[in-house]
Amino acid sequence: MSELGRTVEALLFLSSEPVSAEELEEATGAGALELAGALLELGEELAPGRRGLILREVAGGYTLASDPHAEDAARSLLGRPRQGSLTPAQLETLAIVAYLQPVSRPEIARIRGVNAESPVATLLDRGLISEAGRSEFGAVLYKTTPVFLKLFDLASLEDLPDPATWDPTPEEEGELRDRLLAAGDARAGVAAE
Amino acid sequence: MSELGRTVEALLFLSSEPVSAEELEEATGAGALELAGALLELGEELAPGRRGLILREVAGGYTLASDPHAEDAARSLLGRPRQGSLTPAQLETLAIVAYLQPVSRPEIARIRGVNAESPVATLLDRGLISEAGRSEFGAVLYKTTPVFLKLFDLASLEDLPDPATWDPTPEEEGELRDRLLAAGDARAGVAAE
Amino acid sequence: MRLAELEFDLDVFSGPFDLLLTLILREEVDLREVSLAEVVISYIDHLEARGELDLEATTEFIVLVAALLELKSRLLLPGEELDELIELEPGEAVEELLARLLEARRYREASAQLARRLAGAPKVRYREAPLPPELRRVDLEDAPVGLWDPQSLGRALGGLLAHPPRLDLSHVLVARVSVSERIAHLRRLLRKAVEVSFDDAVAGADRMTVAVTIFALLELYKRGELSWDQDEPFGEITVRARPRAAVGALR
Repeated sequence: MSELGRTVEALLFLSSEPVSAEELEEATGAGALELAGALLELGEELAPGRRGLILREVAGGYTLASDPHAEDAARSLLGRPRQGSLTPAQLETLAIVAYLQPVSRPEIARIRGVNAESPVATLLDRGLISEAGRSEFGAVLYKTTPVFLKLFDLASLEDLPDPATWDPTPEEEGELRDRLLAAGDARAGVAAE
Repeated sequence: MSELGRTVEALLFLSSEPVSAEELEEATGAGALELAGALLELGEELAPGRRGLILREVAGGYTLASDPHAEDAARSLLGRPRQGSLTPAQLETLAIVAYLQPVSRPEIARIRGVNAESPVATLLDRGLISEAGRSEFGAVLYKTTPVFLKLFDLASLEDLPDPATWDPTPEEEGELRDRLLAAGDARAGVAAE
Repeated sequence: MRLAELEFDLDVFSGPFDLLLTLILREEVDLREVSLAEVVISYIDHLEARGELDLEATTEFIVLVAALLELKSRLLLPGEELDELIELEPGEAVEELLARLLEARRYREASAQLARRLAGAPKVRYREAPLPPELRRVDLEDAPVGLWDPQSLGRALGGLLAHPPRLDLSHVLVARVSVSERIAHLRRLLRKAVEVSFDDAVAGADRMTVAVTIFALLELYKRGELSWDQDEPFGEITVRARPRAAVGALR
């Protein structure tokens, strides 16, 4: 294996976050072409099925991961499932942070309609979100982390689907509006009696 | 590479601590002899000079490490960005320690309105703060270090800028510590609603 | 199942819980006509059918129902109007409500999408290990003197001194008079006189304050600090301080 390939492997092993090609160039002093060659070489060495590790491209960079075939042994050794599953409250909080970042806890609470303290604390603990300064009112703001991108296998936040995809059709929206207006009228009718 | 060798490589990659032969046997379900063979195979694959990683036998078991030849590149990748800037959370935590020292982590958390574990750990790692005994309640207290003074170009703590310049409510009376705690409580109250 | 999606079939309302809540908050459904007991019983039925206790959802439910109970008890006090809480015109209220429902729906869909994405992500693990010690301690000692501006410390501290404006996120929990205030008030009166008439204790107070004073009275009774007599329904209530010794004996 080339010296550059070996250095890249070591860097990816040490870094807790995916490393971009630019960062690798800068750290190794290699040119773009040379580095692309080293990554290709490393990718072949660590192709699925060859070793215990595989090379992955995620979260805007390169990173090493364990081969899925070792999952049972890893669970047995580390004593925990690959990723503790997320509760609906945590997923919803994560979705709000992912789309609206940076966003504060009161804002999350407003959208969800309930206090967001516990899901925010868990997501922080698991490294899926992190602090991103403070709002003008002094509330801590949150953003998603590279761990989030890794866990959800996203190259970047741009890979998240446009939330407008889920907005109702104009017909559905009209129906909902009518339903609400009807509820209001019924209420007004009661009051008038 | 044998399937067992690959699994062992994956396990050593995932574990941040050395793993003993017994633990590896238990996790993989392999016999002692079989496992010794896999470790031998892995040791050859990861012999110094072959890859970016090397297999090390240390007290307590086996572990993967990056090849020392990559150390300069690693320092360049992982050292510099950390040196260059402080995150808002770290800066806030450092300011609290600087002005209130000695101060405990629970106090820092109360003032900031969020858990202070991660910024405190980073500031400790970077040598900007250090432990300064324990409070009457047994919490570890923190103070700033000489490195802190040097990096902010301060002759002594007396030279810290007067916070009155940035005080949003200068008319309020009371000790700085009490006012910071009160403001933190107020922010926490808003966030909890 | 999420609490918000739980379907209720009540006398005055049929549909998901979050719609019921929103309608109530916008006064589109009259809370006075909603049987909260029915809501609670439906929820317990749902829990039973499900066979397991989702602690998070149940906590959420208890908080919401408690808030609804408080709001309803205020509504039931004659003269206590909710006008100030409902500032929007009916048409505006519908648009506002619609916007909020759509927003909530958008992020519910987004979280479902994330859940699918998580389930479909490759079954790999990543290394979570600290940097080796020789790399961890960055050589800050070699960093230049004055790398950072001391003014940034003062600015950070100044930011921490700021008190946030009181953001009123919950119309339900607007407390204008607190039980602890009324406890202090009763204690003050009972320090001056051994016996106080309840009417005197709440002279000139609005109905909300009267109601909260009754809570304060119950609380002090529970703590053994006072007792009271009422000879006949709607009659005069005489509040009496308990001697200190008796209070001590009760503890």
